[in-house]
Amino acid sequence: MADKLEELESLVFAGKVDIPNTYSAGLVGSRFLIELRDNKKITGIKCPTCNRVYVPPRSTCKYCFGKLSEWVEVSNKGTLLTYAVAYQPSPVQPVEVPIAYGIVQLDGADTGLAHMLGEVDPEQLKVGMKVKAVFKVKKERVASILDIKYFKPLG
Amino acid sequence: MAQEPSQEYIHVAYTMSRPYRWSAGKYLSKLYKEMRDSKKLVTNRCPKCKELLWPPQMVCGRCKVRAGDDWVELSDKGTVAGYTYLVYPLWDPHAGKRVGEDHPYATILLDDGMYMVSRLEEQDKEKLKVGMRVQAVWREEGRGRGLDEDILYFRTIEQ
Amino acid sequence: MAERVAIVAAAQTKYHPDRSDVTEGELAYEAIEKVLQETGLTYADDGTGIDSSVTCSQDFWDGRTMSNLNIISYDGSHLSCEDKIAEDSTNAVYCAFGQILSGQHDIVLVVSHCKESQAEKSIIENAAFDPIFMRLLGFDFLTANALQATRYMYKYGVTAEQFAKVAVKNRGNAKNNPFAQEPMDITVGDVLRSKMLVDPIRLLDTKPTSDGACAMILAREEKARKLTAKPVWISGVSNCYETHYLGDRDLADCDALVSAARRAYDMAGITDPLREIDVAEISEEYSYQELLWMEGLGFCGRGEAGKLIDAGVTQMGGQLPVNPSGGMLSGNPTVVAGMARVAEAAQQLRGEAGDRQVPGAGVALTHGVTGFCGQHQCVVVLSNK
Amino acid sequence: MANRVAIVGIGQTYHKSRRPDVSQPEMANEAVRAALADAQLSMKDIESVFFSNMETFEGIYLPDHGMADEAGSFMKPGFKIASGGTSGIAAAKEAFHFVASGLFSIALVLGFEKHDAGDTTAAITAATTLAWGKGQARGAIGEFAKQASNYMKQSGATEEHAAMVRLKADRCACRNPYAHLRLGLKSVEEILKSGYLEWPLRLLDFCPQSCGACALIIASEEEARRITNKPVWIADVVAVHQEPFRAGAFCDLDGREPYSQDVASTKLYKRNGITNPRRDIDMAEIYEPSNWEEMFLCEVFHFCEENEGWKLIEKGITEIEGEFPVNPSGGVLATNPIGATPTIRVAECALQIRGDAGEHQVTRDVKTAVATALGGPNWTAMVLLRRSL
Repeated sequence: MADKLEELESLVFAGKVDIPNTYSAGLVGSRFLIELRDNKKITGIKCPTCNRVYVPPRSTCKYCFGKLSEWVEVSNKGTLLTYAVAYQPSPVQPVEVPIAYGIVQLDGADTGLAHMLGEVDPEQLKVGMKVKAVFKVKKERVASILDIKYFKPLG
Repeated sequence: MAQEPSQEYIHVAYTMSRPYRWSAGKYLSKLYKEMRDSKKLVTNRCPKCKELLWPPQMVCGRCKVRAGDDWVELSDKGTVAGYTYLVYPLWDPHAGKRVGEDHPYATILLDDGMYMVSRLEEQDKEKLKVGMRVQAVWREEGRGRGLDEDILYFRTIEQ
Repeated sequence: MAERVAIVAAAQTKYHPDRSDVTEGELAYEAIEKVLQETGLTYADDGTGIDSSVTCSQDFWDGRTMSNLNIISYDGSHLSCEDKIAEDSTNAVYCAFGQILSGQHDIVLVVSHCKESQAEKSIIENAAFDPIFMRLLGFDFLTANALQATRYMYKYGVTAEQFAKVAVKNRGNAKNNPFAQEPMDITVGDVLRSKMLVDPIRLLDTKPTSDGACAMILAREEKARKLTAKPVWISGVSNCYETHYLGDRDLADCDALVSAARRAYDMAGITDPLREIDVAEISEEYSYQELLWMEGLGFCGRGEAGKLIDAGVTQMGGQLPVNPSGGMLSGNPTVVAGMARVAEAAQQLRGEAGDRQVPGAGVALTHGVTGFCGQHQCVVVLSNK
Repeated sequence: MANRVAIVGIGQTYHKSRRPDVSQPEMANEAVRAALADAQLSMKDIESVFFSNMETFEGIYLPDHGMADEAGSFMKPGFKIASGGTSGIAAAKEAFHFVASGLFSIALVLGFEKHDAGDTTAAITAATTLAWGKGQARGAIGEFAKQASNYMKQSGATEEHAAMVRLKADRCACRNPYAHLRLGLKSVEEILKSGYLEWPLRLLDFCPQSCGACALIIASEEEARRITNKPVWIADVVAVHQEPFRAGAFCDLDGREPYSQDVASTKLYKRNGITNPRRDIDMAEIYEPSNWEEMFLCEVFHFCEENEGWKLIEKGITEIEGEFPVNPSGGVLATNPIGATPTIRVAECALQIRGDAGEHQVTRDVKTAVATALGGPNWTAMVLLRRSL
């Protein structure tokens, strides 16, 4: 045992943690995703007490803790609340960089929906601009948030 | 939108393997290198309670003092303290797949008094006994990849 | 609260881009050993020593379920009490504070560790996003925070130059901090010319990959006075959860921080933070965050933090030096960052901060954040009186 | 002196293998609503929320952040505990500290786990890394299989005794509408026919993977007396952790190392004037991942003498009608959403003390009960509950 501990180089073990996951969308999430897939419609859920329409929908209102069940269809058009353009690639991105991300407040909703932006020059992006949802074609829609391909500038 | 809630439930399947680079630190590395280069188990001794630590480490958990650099070679013989064998292959998060195991595996009380989990060479379940004497069978070319790699399994030896 | 709780010792490792020479436990022990030596304490639950430990780490960063498995021997909790918090480590300080005030424990060791170098940041951070509506879009904290930065600039007219000034100030301050990882002499131009990662965030607006650990010992007043001549009192502390969905709130505001700060200030009896606080250590993982969090902390009105940096209020020698340590931008690991802030502030209040000392500092504000866009905020107010 | 602290609200979900009808936050929400209904409080009354969950089971980093709306923690203080299997009591322990200290008057504890999102055994195996421990653990199953073979050898217990424990658990679970596995098992023989997972641990010897959540509302004395006429007092809490591989985790044959259960319970009993646990405590809800473990745990918690845990089941002492009921809820053998499992132990003890356990209310009057958690490499957390202080 000749090596002095302080002179010893530590071994490093490269590996991974790899456990597949499957997430239940639940009743509310499923209904939202099915509407995307089957009808290209974006739906929200309304709190009758607070008079807010939530997109994405959820089953509890964070302000009054009421149970939510009143579905409303919101427009597939809305206003860009903020944006960012990713130039840095990462393993979690669904498409190639650059990716423009945005938060869109759809007409009829009181919250914004985070998604990607497309068919737009990043230089042209502006908070407040009008955008609309572009859906994937029917056979590519699988009841996923990615059934919306991205939002693109209106007009 | 007055229809009844859908009964179809959506699941989002998501697999994202997370890569890591785990360091063994100097103390474990010393053990692994001795295993690789000399087919020897070694560990360090606490300067206060004089007990052998296992695995080798920087601090004695019992005495809460730095354990230092007092190394001892260990016997690779021991006694089976408990054993079990896998019936269904289980998901191995480090392999990212289901992995079966041909060999039973056991907690072995090494002759120097520490516990070690390893495979047993003996595959005949009738011959497995708590209390049986075993000795490490070393991989011919050491890999320095830890206990599980450089010790193939423990072989039954005479009392 | 009849009782008071003090920090009696605090220590950090030097922060480093890659500590693959040590395990997490060995890394943590570098800091733990210092506080044990400083106080002469050992672990004992008979009233004579440390009677509990609170550790803070994240399973996803350590790459193992139960990341506290690594450090049981090192934090002294073998056959004794340990609790593991899984937020930023300011919350571990908060937890230990509660344990002591409850009468359950007298002296608590608080430890946090993280080795960012051993894991893939974007994959871990992506797993924090709701798996149904957000995760598949490929968000990590950098992209989500960039959305916040854009919104902040839009709503209040804060500029990229002002963000860059934070990066310049903090990396410059780091030159006086022996624990800092990346002290730098840079200009606003350097920041604005650095690589664009996610517009509007550039490379020098972000912190480097960092490994490190922090340890401190908290004690109730009676014990604290025996352990040190320079106790640093926790005079106010609170934390707060924000809503998860990015579009549920105006990202240019940080209501959870406002709420956490209000409760901490009430406890500490602070009514005018800018006037009453002498030094602030704020967790700014991105340069824009120092400005946004300053607004949440009530140092100025909403949208006014840009003016404070322009006026030099937050630089060394200004009315309120912010991050004399160099902050997160100069290199702290996530999880550990909050405790690094507390440890730095404790040194300030003991007058032991060396070249980065703020003269006469008596009251310090420290802050920790967990998650993207300020999902969870924690505020700790410290005082040396 | 610190404030007295009581449990004033208890809620749990129904526990199932799969819950496609709810997302993880929605599942947790069910327990929160149940606890609020039990306490007749609204979310506005809750000042802080303490979470218990283990991220790797569901592969969600910072899961508490994703459910701020559903857990009611939005704009409230709190944090998450993640100390493995003990988390669900550790979170209650922190809530106890924060209320006892006067920092909060009313706090919520929320334990949850949605095991249908991942692979539980794999996630437990991931407690090891390639650098140390690979091959040390085949999830919890391997550990408890070894523990079982040890216990058999050491105590003289037989597979029949283990089967009797499972039979008791199932009889109890069948009386508890919230329990996950309610199999209607009829005989020891039926259990001995179930296949081995890992010898000598049979499929029916081991706990299931459940989706579920459990919430507790914890209040200061002043608030507790206002909220309910049946407060359940938290007399004391304790946690003891242990170095992972020193004692070979679950089998220390030469007895050099004390067990964390022994250290924790000795401390808890001493602090609370309990000299004879079997006499001074009326029942226990313990975290027994396997029926073998239940027999062993009864010994290290000092409910009986060493190597006599199996005699408790043989003599019917731990039955619902027995002298010292253990896990009248059906226990972990019936229901195991890991982040919630210890929280459920506390909840079930509190229900028994209140006399509100319904069909599975034990025969004897419960004035004092102990809830325990088991996690990591044999870590222990305990809560002592009393009807009056």
